[in-house]
Amino acid sequence: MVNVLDPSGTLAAGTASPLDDDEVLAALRLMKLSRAFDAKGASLQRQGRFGTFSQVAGQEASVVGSAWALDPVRDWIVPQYRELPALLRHGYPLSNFIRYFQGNPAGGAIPDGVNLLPIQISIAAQLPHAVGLAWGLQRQAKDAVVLVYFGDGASSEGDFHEACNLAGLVGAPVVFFLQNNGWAISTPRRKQSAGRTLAERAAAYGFPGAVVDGNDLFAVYAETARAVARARDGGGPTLIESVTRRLGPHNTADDPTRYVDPADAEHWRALDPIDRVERYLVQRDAHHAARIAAFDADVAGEIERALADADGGDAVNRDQLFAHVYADPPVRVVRQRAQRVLGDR
Amino acid sequence: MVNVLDPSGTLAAGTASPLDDDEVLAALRLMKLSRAFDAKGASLQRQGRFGTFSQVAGQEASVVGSAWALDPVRDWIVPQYRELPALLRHGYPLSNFIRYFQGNPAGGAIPDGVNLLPIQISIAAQLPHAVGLAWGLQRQAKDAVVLVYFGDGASSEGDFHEACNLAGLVGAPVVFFLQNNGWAISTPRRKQSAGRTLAERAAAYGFPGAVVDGNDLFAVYAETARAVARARDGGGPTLIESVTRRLGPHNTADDPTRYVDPADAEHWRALDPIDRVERYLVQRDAHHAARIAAFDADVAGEIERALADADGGDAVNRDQLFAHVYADPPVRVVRQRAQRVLGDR
Amino acid sequence: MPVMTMIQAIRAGLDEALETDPRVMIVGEDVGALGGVFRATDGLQAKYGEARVVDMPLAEASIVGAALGLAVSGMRPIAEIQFLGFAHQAFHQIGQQVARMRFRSQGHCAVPLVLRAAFGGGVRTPELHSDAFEAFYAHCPGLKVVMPATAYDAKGLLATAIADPDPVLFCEPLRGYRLVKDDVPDEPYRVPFGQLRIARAGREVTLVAWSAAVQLAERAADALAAGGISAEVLDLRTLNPLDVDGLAAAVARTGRCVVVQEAPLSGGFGAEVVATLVETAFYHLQAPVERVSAPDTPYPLAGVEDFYLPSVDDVVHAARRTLAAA
Amino acid sequence: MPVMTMIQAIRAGLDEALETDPRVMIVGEDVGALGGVFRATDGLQAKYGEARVVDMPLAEASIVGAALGLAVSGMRPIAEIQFLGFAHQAFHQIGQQVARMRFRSQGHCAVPLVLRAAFGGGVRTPELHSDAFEAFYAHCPGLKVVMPATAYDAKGLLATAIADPDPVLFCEPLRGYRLVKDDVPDEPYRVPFGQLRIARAGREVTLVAWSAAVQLAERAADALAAGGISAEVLDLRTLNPLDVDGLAAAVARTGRCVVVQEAPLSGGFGAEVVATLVETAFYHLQAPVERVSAPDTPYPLAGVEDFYLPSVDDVVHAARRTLAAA
Ligand SMILES: Cc1ncc(C[n+]2csc(CCOP(=O)(O)OP(=O)(O)O)c2C)c(N)n1
Ligand SMILES: Cc1ncc(C[n+]2csc(CCOP(=O)(O)OP(=O)(O)O)c2C)c(N)n1
Ligand SMILES: [Mg+2]
Ligand SMILES: [Mg+2]
Repeated sequence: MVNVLDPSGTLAAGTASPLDDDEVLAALRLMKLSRAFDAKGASLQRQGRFGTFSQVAGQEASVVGSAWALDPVRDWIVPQYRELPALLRHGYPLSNFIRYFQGNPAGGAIPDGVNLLPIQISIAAQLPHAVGLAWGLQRQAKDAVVLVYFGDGASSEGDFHEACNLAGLVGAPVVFFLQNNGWAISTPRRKQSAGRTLAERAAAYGFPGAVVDGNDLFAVYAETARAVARARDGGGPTLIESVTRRLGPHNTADDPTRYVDPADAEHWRALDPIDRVERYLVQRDAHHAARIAAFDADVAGEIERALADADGGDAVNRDQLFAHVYADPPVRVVRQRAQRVLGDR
Repeated sequence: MVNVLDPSGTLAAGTASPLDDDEVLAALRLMKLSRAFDAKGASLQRQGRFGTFSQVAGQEASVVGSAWALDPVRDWIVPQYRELPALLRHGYPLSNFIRYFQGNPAGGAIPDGVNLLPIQISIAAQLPHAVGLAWGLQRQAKDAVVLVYFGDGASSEGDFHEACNLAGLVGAPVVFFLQNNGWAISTPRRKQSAGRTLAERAAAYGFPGAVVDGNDLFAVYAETARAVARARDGGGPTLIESVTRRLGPHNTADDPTRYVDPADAEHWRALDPIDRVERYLVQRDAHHAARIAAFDADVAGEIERALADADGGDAVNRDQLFAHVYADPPVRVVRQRAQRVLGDR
Repeated sequence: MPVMTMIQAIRAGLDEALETDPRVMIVGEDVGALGGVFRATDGLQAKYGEARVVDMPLAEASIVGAALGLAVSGMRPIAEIQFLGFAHQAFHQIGQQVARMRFRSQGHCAVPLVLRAAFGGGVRTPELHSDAFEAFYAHCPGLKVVMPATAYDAKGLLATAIADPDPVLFCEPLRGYRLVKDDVPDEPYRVPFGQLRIARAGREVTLVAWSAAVQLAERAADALAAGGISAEVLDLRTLNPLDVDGLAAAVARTGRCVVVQEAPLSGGFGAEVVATLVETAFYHLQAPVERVSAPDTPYPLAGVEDFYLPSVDDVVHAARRTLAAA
Repeated sequence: MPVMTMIQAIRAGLDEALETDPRVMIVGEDVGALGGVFRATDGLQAKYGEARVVDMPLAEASIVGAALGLAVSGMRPIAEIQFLGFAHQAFHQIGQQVARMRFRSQGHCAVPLVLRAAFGGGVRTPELHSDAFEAFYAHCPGLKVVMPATAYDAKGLLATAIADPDPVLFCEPLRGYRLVKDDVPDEPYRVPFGQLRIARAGREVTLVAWSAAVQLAERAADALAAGGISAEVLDLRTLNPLDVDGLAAAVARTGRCVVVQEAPLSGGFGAEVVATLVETAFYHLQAPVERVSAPDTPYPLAGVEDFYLPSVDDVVHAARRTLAAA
């Protein structure tokens, strides 16, 4: 398992940080924003002001480290649903994310120039999309790499196999980024596959696989950057298994006390990916402590502004059922809209 | 690649035949029956007396060697569609096979006590069935092994992945027997996957994989017998990739001249799996030559009898649309039958 | 007789099946320690063990395909598909394999398999969780499709499904899981397939529904009653077998009919109901049979689902239109 | 104007698209050197290269899913599914992903994708190759469903499908591939979606059909004409969009209607046609609209498919019944 930064925040012997301090600070801020949003969203959800959503907590190094290896201007992200900070870094507005989870279709809108596919709910269905997208961009000489997120659960779906197999054949510039967070809802990794690792499947598709410590920002970043560079150079796909753990429930409707062993949870809490980066930075330079301390208020402010933006947007309306279904809607749909939106009975 | 008998009919250094001469003769007879039926079926098909079917030619060692490793009384076969001699050895009547390909639903009937699932047309869909069947038999302490046939094309389907992954998890007594015959219709093996072999996928599912020379009856038999024994002893699944080549068209509707390189076809014709066994037997004992010579007339007779049986069976009729759809048909279906079969308009 | 919610009735039915028949197994995603995302299997793994209540990997085609194999081997699998929308991943296994195995083997391989799936709207789920996709399955010969609307029927139809020698898709309305409550006997009983239920008797107009739309139709009948109109509510209970005669007889009595479906209009099962009535009760129809449904657009995000789903008002308006006609 | 078979017209349409638009790509099983199992892509790989006409691995979900990605990237993929029955393996990609991507991304990700699939009976294929599964797709909001019956329409509708900014399922009748022949212009043209074709004008009864059933209806109209009955034949051409007004107007003229579908009765698209007519032409109907279809049983082996498929006789009888009515 690739490891750079150990839990005490010390670089492993013979390794160097792949990022300079300013970048590490920026990544840390994003990780903290994500953690703060998890808490805010859960509290809004309990108040009935937010829908069911999946928190990132515990996986911030995995998500941020991988997204950091991409160039948002050229590269694409194809998400599952647990990668908020990656979407933000890539340019998706937090207020849209909020609107989406408030149940407002407008939240699904991806601004022009933001290279994202929508959040995916149907597990693993995004994997072939990512392969086709990468293949098509390559065909058009677009110099773009596609990174697709998915989980240990998703790796059991047929779509995983078909997507990997096709990617190997066409040499698509795609990085399969598997977040093995230990669980698919209540199903533990050991009930998901009898294979020793999930990354070892890659070899049989004709491309490399790697296992990284998913709670190690540097290891995730470095390994993903290597895969992105290979893809950009025409070297084809890579499968990265990022071994991490979600610290919270599957989503806000879940009750993990039914299936999580408290000792295991305790073990992983001690490996918190955010603490590790903070320790590293403070060990490098005691002055960083103050900047880090300022992040809390800073991200809280950003979240409040995004919430205000979201709340200030247009209210939901009946027309949203009909917008963006077809470029050129069938007459029957036009009439259904007329009845429902314009009130013609 | 596991190899026992070389193309000249000589045992490789340090190997022994896993079958005694009487068994080898019986296996050879079945291989010859299959080859003769291929020719007969194609000729009937040209006369319009037989439907589209897929010949075995070139793959007889692969099919017969694997089936020979099973005990028809206890074990099950879950076929694809190109395994006639395996079905016959397992107890499926040739006359049923003929009726099926004449388009008579009655041909699909599997006699009681014959441990077979029907021929599968939807590529790879039989793989999860085999896993469930093996798992269920094991749960009922039935001491049965399930062998499932499929092709290199089938190995690309999502069902392959899901079935292997599940089999590894539950430790099902199943042998995945992959006939890599070089083609999926016109799609060559190299366009099916960028993996070096297909068998190497097994390791990542937590069970062994092996590549055998599929034109070598002894290698196929020995490797399958090993996998069957392991499954029977609770050792779980095995994936066997049998590397062989179909010598004819994909099926009687196909035109392989559009995509087969004649030099490649020539190469594989020289590796004919039947010739190899004949050479071996005659080298062992010149007296075998006479018994082998008698097979031709013998199998021709068997085919004629089966054709006569098939033709002597009941003609197709409208009631066959309705029989065996439901144990207890819905009233609408009962009335549709009444209209169509009994003529109530 | 105890009052149970629908989910309690289903759990009781599963428990009874595991208790009385050692061949019964439950397979599905998160059915074990979690007890299923809706708790339909709560406590069953603890009671019957990991070998009989099995957490499966996240792969619907193999859940259904392996269940077929289990059924052929002699077991009586009950497979849970977490949401009907994710049965799409197994569509080839359901429509072509499970539904046709008896036919393809000419009776040799029966598939006594129950596929349970939660479905339908109104509970603010994430995308793709709420569609009412029953029409796809009602067009698959060989597959029975069961749509209980009450807790009593849920337990009784589930028992019939488990006893059926053929495959059954058993669709459970998300909206009814906790909201619908009624009397459910503790002892075993079966509700037969193919017999509709008159959920409420009435004289002037017939409202036809199934699953969660039955309660919608009942609320519409209340509203109509308040306006002096007597509406009858039919609960189809099973789409295949369809109670063709019961349907024709009931609509013949009123001559006016509204079919209520949660799915988008075009190609929904409501069309089948209308076409069937045209074949069986045409000369009794005094007005066009109306369909009330969702529009022909995808199920939207939760914030607008109330606009999307058919409403009491929609049903009332449609019923009034049929009464005003000719 | 040259006479072409339907398969020739389709090939010409594909050739034209590859020729005129560099974004067009063909992906599918055996579309390369073999030219597809029906030769729809014969010679196209040789002409346009392996990068534009791509033999895909045997995996339908990834053919469709990757085609979605190609479309989003800016390409114009045309994906061939060898037989519509094998689109089941990709059902989750078609109904939930391809059909809804525009909606889910609020217009950001359009999916200009054509899925071509051969389907339907009467040519003695192996099991599972012949079912007429169009009804499933006509119930998927966001997906257009096109069912040409003539060579002219095949080329013209294909051009419209390729130009459409949204995904289109283009179903090609196996029976028509070589049997149906008509005049097809060499130059580009488009046949619009949502406009039915009056395949044969008539006054007394309307026969509604699509795809290969159109020719069946035409033969039935011949037989009826021989008996002195004037039957009109409508070819729906596209199921989504459905020409609701054209249908209503045509049936209003005769007051009697028979809908012919190749699929099993229950839940087939014929039910939608009947229900639509009830909504739009009820007061013109002088007799129950009849449906002629296959029975509610699986497509059988080739030896009995002629018993299974609707016949000219079935259509004639149904038409006579509607004329005898009331
Ligand atoms: C095809 C499909 N099947 C089932 C579900 C229900 N479901 C939602 S999330 C989930 C678990 C996903 O696990 P994993 O891929 O490991 O991602 P994680 O939630 O752990 O990030 C399941 C089963 C679904 N959304 N889609
Ligand atoms: C799901 C599905 N997709 C496509 C087809 C059409 N088809 C029939 S056979 C075949 C090739 C199968 O290749 P392989 O698995 O290697 O078996 P082989 O014919 O070589 O023995 C294809 C694509 C099918 N029958 N089922
Ligand atoms: Mg996970
Ligand atoms: Mg092959």
